Amino acid sequence: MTGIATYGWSVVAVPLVIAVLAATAGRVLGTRVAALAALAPAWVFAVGVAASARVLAGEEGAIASGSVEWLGAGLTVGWAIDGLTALMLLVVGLVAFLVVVFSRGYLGPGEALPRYFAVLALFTGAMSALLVADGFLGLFIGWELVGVCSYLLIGYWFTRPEASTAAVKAFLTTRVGDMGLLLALALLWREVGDLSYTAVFAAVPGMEASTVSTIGLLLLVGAVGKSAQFPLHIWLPDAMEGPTPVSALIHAATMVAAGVFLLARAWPVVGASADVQTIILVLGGFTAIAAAGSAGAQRDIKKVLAYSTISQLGFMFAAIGAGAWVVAMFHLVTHAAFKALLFLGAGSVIHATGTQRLDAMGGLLKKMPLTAGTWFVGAAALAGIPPLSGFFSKDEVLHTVVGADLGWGVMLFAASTLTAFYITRTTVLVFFGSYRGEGVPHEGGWDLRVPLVVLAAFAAALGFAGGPIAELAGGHHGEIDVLVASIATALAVLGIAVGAVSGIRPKQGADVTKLAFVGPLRWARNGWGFDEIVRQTVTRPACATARVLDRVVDRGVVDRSVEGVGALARLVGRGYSALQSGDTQWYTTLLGAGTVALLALVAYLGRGV
Amino acid sequence: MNLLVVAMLLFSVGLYGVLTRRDLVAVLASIEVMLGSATLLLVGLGATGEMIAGTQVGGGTVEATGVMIIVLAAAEAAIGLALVVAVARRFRTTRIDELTGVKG
Amino acid sequence: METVSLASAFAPHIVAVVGVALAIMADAFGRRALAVFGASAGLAGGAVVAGIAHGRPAAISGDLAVSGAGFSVVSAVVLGLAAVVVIGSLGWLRSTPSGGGLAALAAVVAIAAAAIAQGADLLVLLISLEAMAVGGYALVWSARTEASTEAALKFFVQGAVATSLFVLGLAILFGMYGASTSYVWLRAGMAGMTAPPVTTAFVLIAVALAYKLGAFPFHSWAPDAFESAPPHASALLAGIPKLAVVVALMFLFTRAVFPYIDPTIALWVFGALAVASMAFGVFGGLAQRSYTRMLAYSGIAQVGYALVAPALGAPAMMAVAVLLIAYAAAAAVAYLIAGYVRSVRPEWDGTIAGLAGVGRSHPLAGAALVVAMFSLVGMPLTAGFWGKFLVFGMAVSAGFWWLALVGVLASVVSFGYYGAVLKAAYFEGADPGGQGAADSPAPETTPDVPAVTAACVLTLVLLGIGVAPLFIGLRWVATLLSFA
Amino acid sequence: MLAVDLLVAVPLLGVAAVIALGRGSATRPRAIALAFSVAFTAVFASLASAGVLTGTAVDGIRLAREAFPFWTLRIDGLSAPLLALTAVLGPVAVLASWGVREKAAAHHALLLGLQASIAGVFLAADVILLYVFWEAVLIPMYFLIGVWGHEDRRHAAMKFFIYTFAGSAFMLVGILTAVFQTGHTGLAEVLDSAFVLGQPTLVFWLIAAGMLVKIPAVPVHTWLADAHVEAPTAGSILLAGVLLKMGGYGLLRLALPIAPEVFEAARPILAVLGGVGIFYGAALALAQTDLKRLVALSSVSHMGFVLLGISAGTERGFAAAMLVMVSHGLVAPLLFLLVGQLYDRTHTRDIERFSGMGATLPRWATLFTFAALASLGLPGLSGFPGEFLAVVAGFGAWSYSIVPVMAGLVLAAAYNLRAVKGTLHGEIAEEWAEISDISAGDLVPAVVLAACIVALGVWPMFVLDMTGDALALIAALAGGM
Repeated sequence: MTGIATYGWSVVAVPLVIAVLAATAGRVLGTRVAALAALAPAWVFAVGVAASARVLAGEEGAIASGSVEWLGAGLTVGWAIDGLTALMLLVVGLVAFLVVVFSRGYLGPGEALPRYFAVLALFTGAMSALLVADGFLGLFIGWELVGVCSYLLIGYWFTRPEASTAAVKAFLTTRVGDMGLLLALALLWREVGDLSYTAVFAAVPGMEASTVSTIGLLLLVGAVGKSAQFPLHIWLPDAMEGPTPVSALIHAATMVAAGVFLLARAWPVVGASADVQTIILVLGGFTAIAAAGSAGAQRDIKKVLAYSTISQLGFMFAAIGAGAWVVAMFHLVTHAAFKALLFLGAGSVIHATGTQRLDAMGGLLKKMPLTAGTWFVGAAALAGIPPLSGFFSKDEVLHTVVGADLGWGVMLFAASTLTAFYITRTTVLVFFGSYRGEGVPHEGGWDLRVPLVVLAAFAAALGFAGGPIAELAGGHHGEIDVLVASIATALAVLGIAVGAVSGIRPKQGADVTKLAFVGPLRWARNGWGFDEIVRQTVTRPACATARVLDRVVDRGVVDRSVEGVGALARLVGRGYSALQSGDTQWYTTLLGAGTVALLALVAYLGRGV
Repeated sequence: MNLLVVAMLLFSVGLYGVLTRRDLVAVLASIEVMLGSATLLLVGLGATGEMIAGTQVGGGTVEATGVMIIVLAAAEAAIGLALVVAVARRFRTTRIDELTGVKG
Repeated sequence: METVSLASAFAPHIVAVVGVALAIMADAFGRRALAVFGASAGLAGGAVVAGIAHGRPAAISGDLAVSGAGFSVVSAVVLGLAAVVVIGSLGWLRSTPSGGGLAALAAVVAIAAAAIAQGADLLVLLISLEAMAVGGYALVWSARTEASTEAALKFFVQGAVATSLFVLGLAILFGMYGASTSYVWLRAGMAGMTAPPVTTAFVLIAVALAYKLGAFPFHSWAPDAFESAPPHASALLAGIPKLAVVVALMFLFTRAVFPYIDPTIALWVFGALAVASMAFGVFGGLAQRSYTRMLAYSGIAQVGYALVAPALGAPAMMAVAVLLIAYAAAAAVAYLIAGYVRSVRPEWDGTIAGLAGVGRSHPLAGAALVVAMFSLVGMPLTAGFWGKFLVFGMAVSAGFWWLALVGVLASVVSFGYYGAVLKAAYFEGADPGGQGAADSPAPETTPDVPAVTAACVLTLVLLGIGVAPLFIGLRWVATLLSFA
Repeated sequence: MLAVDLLVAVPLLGVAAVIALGRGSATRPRAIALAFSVAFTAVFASLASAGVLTGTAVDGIRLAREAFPFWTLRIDGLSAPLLALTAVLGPVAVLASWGVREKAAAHHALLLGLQASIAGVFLAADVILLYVFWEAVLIPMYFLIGVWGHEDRRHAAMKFFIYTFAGSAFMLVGILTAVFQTGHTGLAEVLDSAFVLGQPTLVFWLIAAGMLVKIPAVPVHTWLADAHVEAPTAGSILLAGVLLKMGGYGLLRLALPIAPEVFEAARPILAVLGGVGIFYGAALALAQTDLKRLVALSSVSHMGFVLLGISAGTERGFAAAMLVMVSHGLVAPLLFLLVGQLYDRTHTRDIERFSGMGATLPRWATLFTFAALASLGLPGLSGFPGEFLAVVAGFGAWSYSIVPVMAGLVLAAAYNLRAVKGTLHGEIAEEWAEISDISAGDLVPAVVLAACIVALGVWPMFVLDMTGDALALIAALAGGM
């Protein structure tokens, strides 16, 4: 059974084949296309399990690999499975599988299912490619492909202009980050002449410090884009236009975590530069607290979760910045479980209520007890309540960050408190009080419920798997820091208390616009206005520049000068033509003058003779 | 050398006539003057022996050439006059400066 | 150079003259078609006789004419082209009162041109030029319109002045240096001198010949004449005389009489004329609306390309012969098509725009037009390419790459008007579906079948000369058109 | 091998066959043309047995050198990928003009003539023959644009012809200099004795000028947009697919080897031209509202990568250039094909007028999205390997100076996605609610191209296997490695 890990490339090939099948034969299969698509993550999970088993059984390094020359001398593409990859394959396979199942119920039969599931399968393959790549080139290929799957799925409901815009925004923003990664690859190629991890990591000690820092920084740019860290985080809240299961898979559990994975994977490079680590810590810490603040001000359930994701990814970055990439991976895994759970829970709620607006929900505890129960597990895990998974992983993050930089540690404590606050506020708004929406919400079918339960189990229990996870990731699991854990838990309780209070809506008729905190609230809700800043300083100038280049420079100057040459030639011709006045004597004069001119020319030339 | 000067003067007079006289017949006459001046130069040079180089091979070559040119000039005048007549018939004028219908 | 008998040198001309005599007799009996056939047959026969002589090395006969090798080939081409043009004018000549006489006249022009190409004596050259000129005046006049009368007269006045200049140059040379007007004696007499009289004569004769070519600034007659003359006459007058005169000019200036003159003088005189003609011709052509007038302007530019050759010296003689053979054939096609269009579209105002849709309604004429225009531009696959290739190649190999660049760029500009013809013929016009039907009701007109047939024959020649070298190289050109 | 000569001969026979048998019929010409263009593909495929796909050089039949000095044809690693491209695009172009009924015989004869000329350009191993084919390409293209083009076709045809002809004029003088100074016309002989050239700098730039216009490099690119916009679909396909490639091919085939030391000095200039082209073309594409013009200007951007790759002066850079050329030769035709199909249904190319076509034309929309993704350089599709390699090679040569190129890549994503968003996304436009999706017949050429795009994206070594040896030789000349 564990032998299937030997065919590691199949985690890419199988989903791709399934994607093609789903796309071409999907119309025939009807809703059964979901079953076909589910095979893709199932296979990935199976390979993940097999590989994990072998790693945990004590196999060192890459347990299986292969590569092929793909782009001329030295530029190979290959695959290799080690513990880190296996761990990620487990996460991706499991979450993707559950999301496929959930999607089956979430999307009605009237939807463009072949397209949806084909892209989902494609995403599974692309994400696996990113994970199993044995070098930066393969990683980059997967990196770009998951990006395009994200684009296609955010824009799944393409007739909605917002969805289309969000999709383009997501792709373009991450593409900016991707350019950093691309440049890192180019630089690595120049410095090392090989893009495989082993070669690069072996070469790092021999490189100049500044080069290592540059590479690290460029990798960071890529990671920041993909993992929605400041300042390239702006696409993720908009990406919530996509179907909710997609958000769970791509924009919570897996793809957005790819940045963290990249930094963990490239640790020999990233870890070799203290400067880069400091930057990562600062970026992560800042993102964690700023996004947590924004999350608390949202009115849309998915936006809350989106900002929460940004914030949690910030935690992971901070951990990496503090030098503890194993801890980051631990938090990545637990976060994948509880955030996917929360998203699917939100999906269940949205499916039932037909809205994402928090003020149109409420009181769903009684109407949807299963959803509510699993949500509570996820929310508590996110808030860091022991003994749920989030408690353990966040404790380790806080512990390492405090150890690295007390200031940012304090910031993260604050972010952690805010986390407890906003998730409690959301929980109260959704599940408590009375129902403010339309219709009669009720639980969905088995395909909606089963994934919730499974994920809830993982979200609850994963905290105790810290040892194996760390072992898979290739590091060691630390002990619980009782002091940090106590403070964090106390703060979480404080956050929950405030959140619970704030979740209780003001009485009907109260004029909320007069309240002092409305202004800052709106500011926070709009991502601290950063979106607008980007629009004014990047998007608009870029479009305006393009227009100016087109209208003024290209049509106005370059092309006009070309056409002008033609017009000028014609003008000259008309002038010549005017010489032909029809007057014979003028013609003859010309003849005579020409003769005289030539005589003069010859006389001038012959003057020396 | 005087011969050269005389011929050039005559030629210039002819050319001046072609360029300035408005009447076609006068233009024709001026052309004849130009041709005549050239012939004069030729024959004169041959006769006065102002040759710089070369040897006289058999007398009369220059004169024969001169006669040929005079015949040529006559033929030229003939077709010229024919054209002038045609112009006169069609345009009812023999003024050269009124013939500017074709241009551009 | 060897010598052969004078009769042998002039044999092609004599054969052709027999045709002229036949034509005049037939015309006297009112048999216009027979006259045309006679003139054409005489020319064709002359071409064959000249062609036979090409295998001989160039030889001077009686100090009067040069024959053999390239000289005979040029004569053959001149006479052969004229034969095709004359037979192609059959339709027009039959319907013209003095058609038979005009055929004879056309033949005389061609014979004179052939004599020009073979002249080795200034007097022979002068008389041939005059004969050609007189025929030319008459042919221009033969349209019998106001415009053609006016153009003929202007042509004549300027021509007479140019002749005077020639005679003056001749007088100086002959009177001061020669015992004879023959090139052989003149060269011996000058014995390599570059005294002012020599250079003065050089310029005077060059101007006279440049006038015949229509080089700027001695070009003024050309647009008027070629526009106003009957297109069939222009077909003959546009290219054939240029070919003959340029060969004569090359022989005279670079080999026979002035080879010792300072090469910079030849370079500057002819280079200046070349550049000026190109510049004037191409830009002037852009401004034209009349098709035939545009062709006349473009001819000035073509002369500009040709005059690059004498600036370079004797080695370029073969190149310029190819250039002008191609030009003569292409120009003949272009004018013949004008004659054809006039017959099928009597309402045609002679403008380029008026050619709208011709390519669609008359595919054969259109195809001929396409090939002719591309050949005139100098596009590969047509004869025009090789002419420019060789001439500009010679320029480059002599180090005058800028001269070649000017020439090539002028060709680019020239597409502005040549392409405009194609644009009109193919891109413009009413819906192609109804065009043929809408065009046909013009009962009293008969299409000028001979013209379009002749044009197509020449088109095939253009294509043949254009494509054949790709397979068999330029070796045959070099052997045919060696002037040694 | 005879097959090499057949690559020129078969389409020419096709021209004759179309004219002889297809006159007056609206449908027969296209069938004949398809048969002959497929025959071309088959002939090329037959050359695979001679090792063409692995870079083996194959000569055409050797005629007696004395009698046939110019007729020298040769396939090698540099020409093989571009001929493969021609072999793919030939049938595609015929299929794309399946609906042409007006003067169908002439249209298809011109298409085949164009194919023959282009094949000739890539096959010619003699500079004169090369120039002849180079110019011969213009003639059918001129008529295709002028007769079968859109509203402003006359001006566009003239502009196309004169502009590119002007470029070739410089090239002709350069070639003349090379021929008349070396005394040879055979490519190999000319290059072998290129050291005798008196003014190599002049020769290089004269020849390069022709190539740069063809590629086209900014600022001599403005013929391209007009020509593309006005050309009929088949014309655009061949124009973008193979005509532009003549420029890059010519640089590597002729300009560089004839004066390697000048090339070395010219590299920075080429790099700047390439970089500017990438950015400028992309920015212009972003600002377009005419879908076809957008695609046309994206070509300027893509071909900038060709220049960038070449400017690196290394084998890897040249390989990048070749990959980009082949890829762009597949992607741009697909886009033009699709835009043409949309135009056939809506008679407009204005992005602003489209909305929600993804729902109206699902099949078309899928392909268009695919093509846009290929155009923006998505890995797995053909655009990525070349552009990636160009960046890698460019960085190797120019270091951080190529960062503006990165902006071009972002812009590439922007204009492609904007095109997708503008046409496919949004609420369904009532104006177009009734139009029908593309037919199976329309799908065939598109799917052929899409399959090639995927194949090349997955396995770029297909091209690199062909080019390896040839590029190594050129790189050795250029002094790179």
